Amino acid sequence: MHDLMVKARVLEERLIQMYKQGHGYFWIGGPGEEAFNVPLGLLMKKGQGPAHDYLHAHYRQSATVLALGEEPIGALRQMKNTATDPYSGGRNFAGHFSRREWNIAPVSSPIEVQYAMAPGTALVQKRHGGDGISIVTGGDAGTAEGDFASCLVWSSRPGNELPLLIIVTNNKWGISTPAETQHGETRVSDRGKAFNIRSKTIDGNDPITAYQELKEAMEYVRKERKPFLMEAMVSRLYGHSSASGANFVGNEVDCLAQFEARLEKHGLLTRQEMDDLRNRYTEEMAAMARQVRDEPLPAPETIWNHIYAERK
Amino acid sequence: MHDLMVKARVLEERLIQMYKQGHGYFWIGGPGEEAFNVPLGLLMKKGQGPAHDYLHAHYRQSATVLALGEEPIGALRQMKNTATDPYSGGRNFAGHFSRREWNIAPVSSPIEVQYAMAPGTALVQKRHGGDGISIVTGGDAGTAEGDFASCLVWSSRPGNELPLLIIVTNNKWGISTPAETQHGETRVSDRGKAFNIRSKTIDGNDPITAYQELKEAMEYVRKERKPFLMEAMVSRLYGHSSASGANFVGNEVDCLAQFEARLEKHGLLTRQEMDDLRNRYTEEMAAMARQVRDEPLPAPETIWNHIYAERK
Amino acid sequence: MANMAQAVRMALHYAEEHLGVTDIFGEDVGAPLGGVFTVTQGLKTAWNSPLDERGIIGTAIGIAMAGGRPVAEIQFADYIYNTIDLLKIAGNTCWASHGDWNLPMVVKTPVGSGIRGSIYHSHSFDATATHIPGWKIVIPSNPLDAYGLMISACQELNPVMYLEPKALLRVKGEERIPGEPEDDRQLSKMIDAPLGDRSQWKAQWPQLEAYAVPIGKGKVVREGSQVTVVSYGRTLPLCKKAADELASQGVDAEVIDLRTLWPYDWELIKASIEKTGRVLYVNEDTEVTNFGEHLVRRTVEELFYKLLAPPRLLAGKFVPGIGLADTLEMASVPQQGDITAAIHALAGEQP
Amino acid sequence: MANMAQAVRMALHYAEEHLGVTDIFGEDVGAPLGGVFTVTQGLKTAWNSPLDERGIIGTAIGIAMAGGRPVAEIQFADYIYNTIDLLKIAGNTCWASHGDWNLPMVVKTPVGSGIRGSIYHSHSFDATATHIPGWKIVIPSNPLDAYGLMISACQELNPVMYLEPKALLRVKGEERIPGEPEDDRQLSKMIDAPLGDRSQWKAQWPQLEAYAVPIGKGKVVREGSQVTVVSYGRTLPLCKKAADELASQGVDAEVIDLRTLWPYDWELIKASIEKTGRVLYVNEDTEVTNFGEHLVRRTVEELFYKLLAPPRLLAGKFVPGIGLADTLEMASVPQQGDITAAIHALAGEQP
Ligand SMILES: Cc1ncc(C[n+]2csc(CCOP(=O)(O)OP(=O)(O)O)c2C)c(N)n1
Ligand SMILES: Cc1ncc(C[n+]2csc(CCOP(=O)(O)OP(=O)(O)O)c2C)c(N)n1
Ligand SMILES: [Mg+2]
Ligand SMILES: [Mg+2]
Repeated sequence: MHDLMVKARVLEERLIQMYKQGHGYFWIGGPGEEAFNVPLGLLMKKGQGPAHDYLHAHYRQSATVLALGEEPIGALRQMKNTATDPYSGGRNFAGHFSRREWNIAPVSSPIEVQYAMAPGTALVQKRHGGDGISIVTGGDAGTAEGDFASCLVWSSRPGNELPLLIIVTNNKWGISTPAETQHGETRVSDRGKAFNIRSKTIDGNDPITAYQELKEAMEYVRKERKPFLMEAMVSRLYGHSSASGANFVGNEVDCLAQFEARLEKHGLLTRQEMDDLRNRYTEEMAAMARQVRDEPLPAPETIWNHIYAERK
Repeated sequence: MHDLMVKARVLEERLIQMYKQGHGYFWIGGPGEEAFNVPLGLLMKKGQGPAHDYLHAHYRQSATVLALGEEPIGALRQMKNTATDPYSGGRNFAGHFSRREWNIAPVSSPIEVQYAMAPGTALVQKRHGGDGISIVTGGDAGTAEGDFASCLVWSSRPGNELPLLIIVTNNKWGISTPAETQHGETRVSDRGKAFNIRSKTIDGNDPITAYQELKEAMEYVRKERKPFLMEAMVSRLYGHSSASGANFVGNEVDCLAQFEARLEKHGLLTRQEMDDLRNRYTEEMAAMARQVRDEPLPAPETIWNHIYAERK
Repeated sequence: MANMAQAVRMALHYAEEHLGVTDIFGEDVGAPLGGVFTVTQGLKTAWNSPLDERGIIGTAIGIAMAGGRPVAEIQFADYIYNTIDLLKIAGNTCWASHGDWNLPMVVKTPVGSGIRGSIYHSHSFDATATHIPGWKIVIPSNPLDAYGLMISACQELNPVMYLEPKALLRVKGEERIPGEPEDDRQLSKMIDAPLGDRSQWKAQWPQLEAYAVPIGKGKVVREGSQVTVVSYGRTLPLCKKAADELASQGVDAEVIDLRTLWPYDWELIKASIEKTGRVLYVNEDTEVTNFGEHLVRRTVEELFYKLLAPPRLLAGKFVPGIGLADTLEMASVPQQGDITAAIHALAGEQP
Repeated sequence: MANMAQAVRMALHYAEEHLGVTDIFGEDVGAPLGGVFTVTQGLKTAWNSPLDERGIIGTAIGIAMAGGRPVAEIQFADYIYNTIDLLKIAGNTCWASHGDWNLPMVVKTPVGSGIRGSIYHSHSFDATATHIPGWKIVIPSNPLDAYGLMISACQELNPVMYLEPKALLRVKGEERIPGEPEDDRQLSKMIDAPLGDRSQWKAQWPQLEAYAVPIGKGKVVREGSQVTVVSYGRTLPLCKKAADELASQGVDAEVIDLRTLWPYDWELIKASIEKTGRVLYVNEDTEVTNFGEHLVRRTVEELFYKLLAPPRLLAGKFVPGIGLADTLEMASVPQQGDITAAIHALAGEQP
């Protein structure tokens, strides 16, 4: 888990670096959410089709995708919008993953629409049987969109409850707007209770808590075939995106630093070991970034590709 | 109160009659909601501008409008889509009231959009001071639209709570779809609680209860300048609309019959008096319907009028 | 013959049985009502959704992602306008994911005037729909095409917008649907839900046959040499009728039923205009930034020097709604007389 | 000179002070950010809304109903598509209530390409907006017009859609805004929020003067005799530049900045086409059911016999999005070279 957290952090830092060096137009991502996103990926049932888990992800989900086993170079390619970008062929922003083979639905920039779609995959899974579930994630500010409510409504219809894990990663910000100015709810998770959806707010900065809580929630959803609403309190360590500078923010809990302090204290890893790990990843990704830098952009005429799927 | 309930019922029955006789293309309205809608109108602070109450109404609100003092002939004119229709000039369906002079916002056919607009008038009222409030009403099925959630979000922002009475008239149907198949909530009003909005479900079939509950809720909203969510259980006595036949439905509580039984039992009115009242209204409205029948339709070229407001 | 509502219903039944359709859903789409226009009565996969258009389109996308084949209904096109962002997403998902995901889903919705639907049951959707990339868009003008287009829609790998001209839903066809019984009353008895209690009712489906109208193919419904008229949906039969009537006045009009709005049958239109030198486009959406204007643009772009007169558009007036009163509806969208007059004028137009 | 972001900001300040604007709101519109493009920094009535576009438009309607004067922002036009139904309602409220209610409200939103915004920060909105009746729609191409159009918008009795070409927001003007200080750095010091802590900062507004660009009036930005070029927004300066360059090659193009898309200045366009006989419409929205196609239709409808060549449209490619990579953006929407080539070709076109 620690390894993946480091890997994800280093990946995001590399992406930010690429942006700052002019190797990409825009960065957005998930540094500060690793403690929650890594366990999420580890606990997912990976594979294609309704027997496996679907992920309708937010744009801060790199750690989940790495935990699922994805190679980091894809994210770098997307950052550099090269033709080799495996998620969008150089078309979409960083953090906009998509991998059908693993049921990762394409991340879409419009906030919250994934909450309107997730009931659809969950519905097929309910009918399909087995223990595959759908998972949807998004931010706190986005819950103001009607689609969040739609998700609660559609997943809790009596007799048609859906196996859907509804996640809100609450970093207490929507770009520059503090959550406490916009939310009348005591907790976002309270909104699930009105629908008789099992709901909980957890500390998403602690990977152990996150793992246990996610495990429990997922077991409930898998077995009961009913929705669960989880709010995870997380941090936004580099601000909203490159639009707000992408600089490290001092005053938020850094889940990785906190976890490492604990690991060190309990003698599970030494500072040296952790530094080595980080250095190794840093070098690896720097090398990848150099590789990606020379890869070609998509050709102009490729704009016409994939407008429609065709029968092969 | 009883007088207005009878008047409203007779009006709706006349409108249905007009539809059945071919003097109108479509009927929709509020028979079965009089016990709730009459007190609502009586308790409103009638007038123009933010010092008075705004009504963002559902299409079943004739009794409220009559209780505010409106002449019933306007509704007949709209039914017959004559040029004299005071609400839309023959353009809109029956039940689509509008009267700026009394802060009655135009009823719009799209379900639930009024819930997205009502925070706007309430916001102006909050800033204006005084005790004017906004009132928004709509059906139970419509609460599945995101706009209902938007209304809860926008009216409960910390420090910016709005003087908005949010009403849901729950008749347990959305056209042909029974509420219990679509609502995971135990009560629709539970949704307010998540936002720390004072919320209550009441018996909307009893005019005394409705009056008292509305009075209390309105006083809270007027004084505290905070939202209140009220769910009123009501009946749909002639089905959804003319599209479903507009025939009397036997198996729902008839608030008027129930109230009249009570009035009779307590010796407040005799059956004879009540029959006379009903007959008088029936005759009056039949006469109005005859009058309206001969009024001209709007001229074709009037489609170009009022696309824009112009400075006078 | 079956009417269009029955035809779509039969196509959906066929699609449930043979094409893998898994979910036919929307507001009041399931039992007991089976749709406000009876189109989905008796279908085994039909179900009632919450009153939430965004949820309907979103769920359809999700079902398609997970390998289902949804046919989602928006009760009236008038109520689809809060979902345009989702329709755009459905249309760009394949492209944005560089071909990784495709969404085999159908959205059906009744469009247009003709039932005194007032401001909110009269909207057309062709202009808005054709501005959204990534969709295929079809609109039948008769029951047989309605049947064949729905079958094609349910075989598509991509999102298909299926527009139902509501004025034509109860109009019977002139051609029999393959498998449809000879007797209309018998058909009605078999597949129309009874009045009153329907809890025990089940449809008796006829032995339907595959019949696909290919997406992208228009149809010449009347051959002519002097002027080309291109239309679809509610106005198509009016164009046909106008052309038939004008024949006696020496005007020989060719009438094309576009049937698919995107990708449309330009070859068919072009060949006809090359023959006639005159073209009138007719639809009932409001006329500013109207799909017919695209067709006009394409016409002048490619055929300008072959035209004998300017290409014309007859469409709905640019007013905020179609008023309820008969007078208002008649004045707002093309009626028989307007169409006849427009064809007549164009056929005789000289510089 | 002020850039367009500063110009709009100053107009909004003027409108708060003199035109009764009560609420400037939307996502991140208030302090501390003052808008993702800095347009609303330091404004006294600016506030941050929930992340809910439907709530933003709905609330603007409500505020206008209750006698306020809102300027609502949708952070990017790309995120306005879940509100089309509400925009339609705003546009039909006066008409549907037979003149009872009017809605003096402004919706502003950044549009278009030019900042490598990828699929969801590059959308144009002119095609969709012009299909919605009841709105007035403006789009400036320089800071002075941006100032004058916003002032007119805030004086309107009806809903106004104010489109901000995001590629031009940081471009300085060539004409001074009445009241603007001489020195740009001084202006910046006065009205641009500082980096870092802004909690104590207040804007120092210059003594601004009333200056209104009337809604409905276009402007000839370059006179010419051989070909008319009509554009607006991001592509307008490119058209002007192309025309200037082509002059040396003997092509004399007239360039019109439409400025208002609805109701647009047809008289200006018409007079120009009557002079030149050739017209090119340029915009960057996708080209199917595009507002430029409306203009083409109007052109052939009224001026067919005066045309020396077909009216042409140069617009965005009909693809599901503008890809992030430079190569993709360049290939998707008109660039300088495309425009120059199109004018050149049209000027020389012979049957
Ligand atoms: C529908 C929509 N509106 C606006 C935006 C612009 N935008 C991008 S991120 C963001 C804030 C999101 O905040 P939150 O939901 O809390 O997620 P976070 O970024 O904090 O993880 C906004 C307003 C958008 N992408 N989509
Ligand atoms: C946005 C929208 N979708 C669909 C419709 C069609 N429609 C009209 S009334 C109705 C049911 C409304 O049910 P409810 O909200 O419970 O109100 P009720 O009619 O029961 O009072 C529907 C689906 C509509 N008018 N608007
Ligand atoms: Mg957040
Ligand atoms: Mg109801």
